[in-house]
Amino acid sequence: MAYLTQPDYIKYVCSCGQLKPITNLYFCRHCLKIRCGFCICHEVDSHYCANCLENMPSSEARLKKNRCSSCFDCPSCFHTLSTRATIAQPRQDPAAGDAKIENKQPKKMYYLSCFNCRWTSRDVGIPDQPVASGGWPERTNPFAARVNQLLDYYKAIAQQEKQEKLDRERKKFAIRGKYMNLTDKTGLTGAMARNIAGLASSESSSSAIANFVPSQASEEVEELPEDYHTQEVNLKQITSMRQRLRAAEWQPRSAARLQPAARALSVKRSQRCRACDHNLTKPEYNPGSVKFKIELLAYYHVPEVKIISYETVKPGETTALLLKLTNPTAHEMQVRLLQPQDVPEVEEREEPKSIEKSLEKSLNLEKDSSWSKVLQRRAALPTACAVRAPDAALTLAQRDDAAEYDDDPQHDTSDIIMWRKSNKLALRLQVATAAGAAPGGPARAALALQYSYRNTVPPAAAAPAPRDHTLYTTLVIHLGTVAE
Amino acid sequence: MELQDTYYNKSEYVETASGNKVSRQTVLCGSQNIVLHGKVIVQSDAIIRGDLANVKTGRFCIISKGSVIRPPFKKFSKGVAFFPLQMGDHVFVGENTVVNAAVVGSYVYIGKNVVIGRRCVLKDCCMIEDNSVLPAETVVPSFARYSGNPARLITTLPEAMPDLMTEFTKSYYQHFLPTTVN
Amino acid sequence: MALYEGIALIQEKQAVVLDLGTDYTKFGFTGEAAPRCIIPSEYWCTSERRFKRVYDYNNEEELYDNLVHMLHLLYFRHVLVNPKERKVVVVESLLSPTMFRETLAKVLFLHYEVSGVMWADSARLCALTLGAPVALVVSLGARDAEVVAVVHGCPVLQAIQSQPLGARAIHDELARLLDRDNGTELHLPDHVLEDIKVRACFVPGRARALQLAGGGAPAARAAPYTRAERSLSVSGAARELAAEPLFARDNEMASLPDAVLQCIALCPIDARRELAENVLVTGGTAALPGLRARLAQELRHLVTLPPYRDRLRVSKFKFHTAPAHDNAAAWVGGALCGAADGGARALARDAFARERRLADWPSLLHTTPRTHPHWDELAEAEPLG
Amino acid sequence: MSQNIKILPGATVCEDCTLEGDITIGGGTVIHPRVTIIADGGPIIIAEYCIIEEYSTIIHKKSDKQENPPKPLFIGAHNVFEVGCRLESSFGHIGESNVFECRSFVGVNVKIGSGCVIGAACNLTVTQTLADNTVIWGSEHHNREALEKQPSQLLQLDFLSKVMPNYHRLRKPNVHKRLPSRQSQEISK
Repeated sequence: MAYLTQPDYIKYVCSCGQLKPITNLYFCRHCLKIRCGFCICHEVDSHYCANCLENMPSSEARLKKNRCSSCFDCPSCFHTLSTRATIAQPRQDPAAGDAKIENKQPKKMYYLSCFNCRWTSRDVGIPDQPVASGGWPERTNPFAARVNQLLDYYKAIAQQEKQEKLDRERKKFAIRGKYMNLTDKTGLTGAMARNIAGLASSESSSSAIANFVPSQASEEVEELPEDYHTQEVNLKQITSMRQRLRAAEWQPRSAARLQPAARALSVKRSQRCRACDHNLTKPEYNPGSVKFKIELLAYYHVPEVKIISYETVKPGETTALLLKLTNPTAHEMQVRLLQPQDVPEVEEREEPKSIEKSLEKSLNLEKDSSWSKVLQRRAALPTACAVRAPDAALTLAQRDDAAEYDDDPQHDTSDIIMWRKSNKLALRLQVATAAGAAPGGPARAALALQYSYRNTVPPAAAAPAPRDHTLYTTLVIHLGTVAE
Repeated sequence: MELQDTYYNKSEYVETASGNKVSRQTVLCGSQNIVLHGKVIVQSDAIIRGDLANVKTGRFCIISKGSVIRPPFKKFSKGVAFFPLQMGDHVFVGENTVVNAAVVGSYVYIGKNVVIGRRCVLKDCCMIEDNSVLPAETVVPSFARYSGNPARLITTLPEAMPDLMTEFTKSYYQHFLPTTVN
Repeated sequence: MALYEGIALIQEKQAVVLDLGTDYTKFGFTGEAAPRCIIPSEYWCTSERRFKRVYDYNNEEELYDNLVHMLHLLYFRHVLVNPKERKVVVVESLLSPTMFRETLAKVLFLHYEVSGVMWADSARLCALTLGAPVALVVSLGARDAEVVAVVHGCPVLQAIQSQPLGARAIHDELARLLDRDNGTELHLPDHVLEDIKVRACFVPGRARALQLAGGGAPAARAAPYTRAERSLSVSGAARELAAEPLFARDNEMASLPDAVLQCIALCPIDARRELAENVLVTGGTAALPGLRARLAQELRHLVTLPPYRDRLRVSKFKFHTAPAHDNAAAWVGGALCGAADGGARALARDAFARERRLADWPSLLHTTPRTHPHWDELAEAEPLG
Repeated sequence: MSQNIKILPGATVCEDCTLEGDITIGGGTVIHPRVTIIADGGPIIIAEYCIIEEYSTIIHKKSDKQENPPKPLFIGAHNVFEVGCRLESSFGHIGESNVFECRSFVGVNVKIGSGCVIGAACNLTVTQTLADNTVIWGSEHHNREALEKQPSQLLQLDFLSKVMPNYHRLRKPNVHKRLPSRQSQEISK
């Protein structure tokens, strides 16, 4: 939790070169590599409303334009509106006079109200509704009709153009303009332009084309009234930019034209490793659930390093640093501290590809390598400070939920191990800072870990993969600023 | 960074059999209606209004200094009712925070100087940053990180949030120690 | 055949239209009449713990990261669809920097694995919303005012005019006026200036503007404006005069009406009258009350003065109204364009993977006709991959 | 300082409160525990049916140009002071049916009408006058005008005055005649 409230003191180097705290990293058990939100593929898993926590099938969500059918947002402050009931007094309308005999039973009527800014649906004159669940007036986009006309028109042109092209090909008569012009590049083609231009269009069969009326320009431009500058201004009555943009289809200028907006849905995402297409996380379908069907987080697989305390770093001096290592896995772990430059290049150890794999790769050529080249970055590792890593293998016990109640840590006699407690280990290390480190600059040190990892994925029947692996990870430790 | 030890005056705090540590400087109104489910820390000047309705917390909750836990009311056509306030396990409530929620799930972090409006529902695994204000009847979904006044979703939380909160509240409890002198 | 095509169109995932503006991003689906969302072009940067604007970048890598985060926000928070295997229509300015385009292409193709991207310039898309053969598109953005003549679906490249007369120019002037009238340096943040502009400012007519400049007109009503940290008075002058920089003429003739007239003057002579009679003013800034009317008045006045009087011989100006809100006109054009041909003209991912280059009009590689002898010379010099 | 606290019958005032100076608490008003009311610069008169919740602070500050006799700070009826709000207004008069939401702050130079809502955690320090039915919310102090006054909290007061005596030690009402509450109505008109 400290991860969320404190700055990130320790950042791990992701396989794509980004530096991230361990909580934001994933661990692909199939590639045995650390992944982060930047280098994995996100997918929409399920749609739900974050207010009423109801799931909505994605087909329905598409139909409803990703809006919840029962929840509304306040158009004024964007808080969720609450439905409130009132008892409507059957009004005696003198104007109606001899109207039908109303039943005098008080009727429950509902209106929407915002608890934050006190906006109510009555503010803009929306009549109260007899049912709680809605029936709130729906508005249509004022431009929808015209846009649909245009759409039909252009579709007809595109269709016609395609037909012409087919005809031309049939005639084996390739007319290709001498110059490839801009219209070829991005959409409008000659036929389209010709049509727009009103030039002799080849027999326009479609009624959409024939009946289309282009927009008419007018000399009149809507002018402000002469006395606009002397009119009273009430800024409360004019909507802000955010209020307008929330209703992108209407963009009302007057606050009196704000309308409740159906609440936008949210999604649960599943995440996938791009290299092997295996899921890294997959949430449960239930919107209220915080559980995952698949949850391959670095936090559960990679030894966690935390700073216990550190001395202020000074140029040219050696200062103390206390670290805590935690083994999150259910297996004993051997950890060795290394200098980052001692980590063997992972790329070189390309595993022999199976025939299917290489076949698959050759089939979709553009997929396999192109993205990684762009995403792959070298993390700039700091060099000013160095952690003196003793060359000793440290054994971290497996996680044991029962052991946490053993309160007293065992004090080890070793000179670098301070104490040991279940799956945790406190280390006493030295940080050597270069004499040339700029005072006032950030003090950062890089450290690499070599750790043994037991893969619990059931191996594929064909190839019994080794279960125990030796993995490496590099991390950057932030030690405040360099002192004077 | 590891949590540092927090020391308290031994004479100020009462420790119950279930491990709750409650300051004597708090106002626990209607204490018969307040259930703290064990290993809960209630620090000085916190107010829990059990007189209005039942207040229940789970295990490993931390109620910091000066915060007010207050069951919310709702108006009905025939009167007013105060709703019981339920809080899950591993919840942290920061200093000077006002919680008027109906439900606070488990693994929830509420920063300091926060106002949680009436009848809000905070689902499991969410975080409200310092100085935020949640207007009444807000529903905060899981893994959401809210901030601002009025608070809005700014980003999502890591999937390991339950473990992070568990670790945080447990180590807070472990590092909440009586002063050794006296 | 048509039926078969229809099925193919249905099976094709509905493409999205992206208009990544300097201040606001418009995003939604093709074939729809309005974007699904119009949001500030910024995202929450977790490492820096603040909102970061997409256009704040120093190098390509930073831009790449900004775009990745922004698109993540758009896809997963707003339109809620998978970007993978879905086409995108990108609405861009003709003057969009190459580095920005190429980085956006990389992000879309390589990071989000979209199946195709259709690059379309905003001027032509605006013209598309009219259905008129000739249009003079005056688009007032956050930073620049661009004037592009679109003649029969083709932008007249040599006539493009661009001046830094967008929302920023108005904000700067507004800040200056507010400082002057409140007697202190207020240092108002951008979003406050925008809010004051949007809610209080307007553009007076030409007659009144002249009166104001002569000092012989009573000021407009002031509006009190209270914020968390201070309360200030938005004077009548600040309300009226904030947009004056757009119309201020100097020797360089860099005002907005000048840009419009120069654009017309640079167009083929037979298109000029048509252009003047088919003006479309769009862009978010065009929504300022009175701006269109003022521009019309200024144009009608300026055209009677030298040098335009002799060069243009245009007497009438006519204005179009796009079937969209000002800030979304180009987007709606993109939605029409993307829906009309079903994305057939999009640049496919495999094509991009092979070429790693976008077609662009200033690039000779893409504008030299295939039959030109240069190609042969080039092939001899170094064989292209 | 003269301690002169007048509690009218029907008021529910918890003992665990800091009340200093010349304070009058109207009938039907409920004061929760840990409330601070300090009448430093003159008397404070709280009309009937107000709710003052935990950790709220109402201070009538001494000012330089003190009138003699000191002007009272009059707080109209049906005001709700939510948890942790602070009021330092020295305009001598707060209208009625206002809501001061949790942790809000109203500084000395703010004049408040009736039916206003000061949103949670809003710090009003800038000199301003809130017209009736103004609603302020958010860190940017967005404001709008509500259609009608905030509904009264009579039902809640009813509940509180029934329940609170069971759990809290209360201060006893010490004034038995009704104070001229007509004055409040006149001003608010």
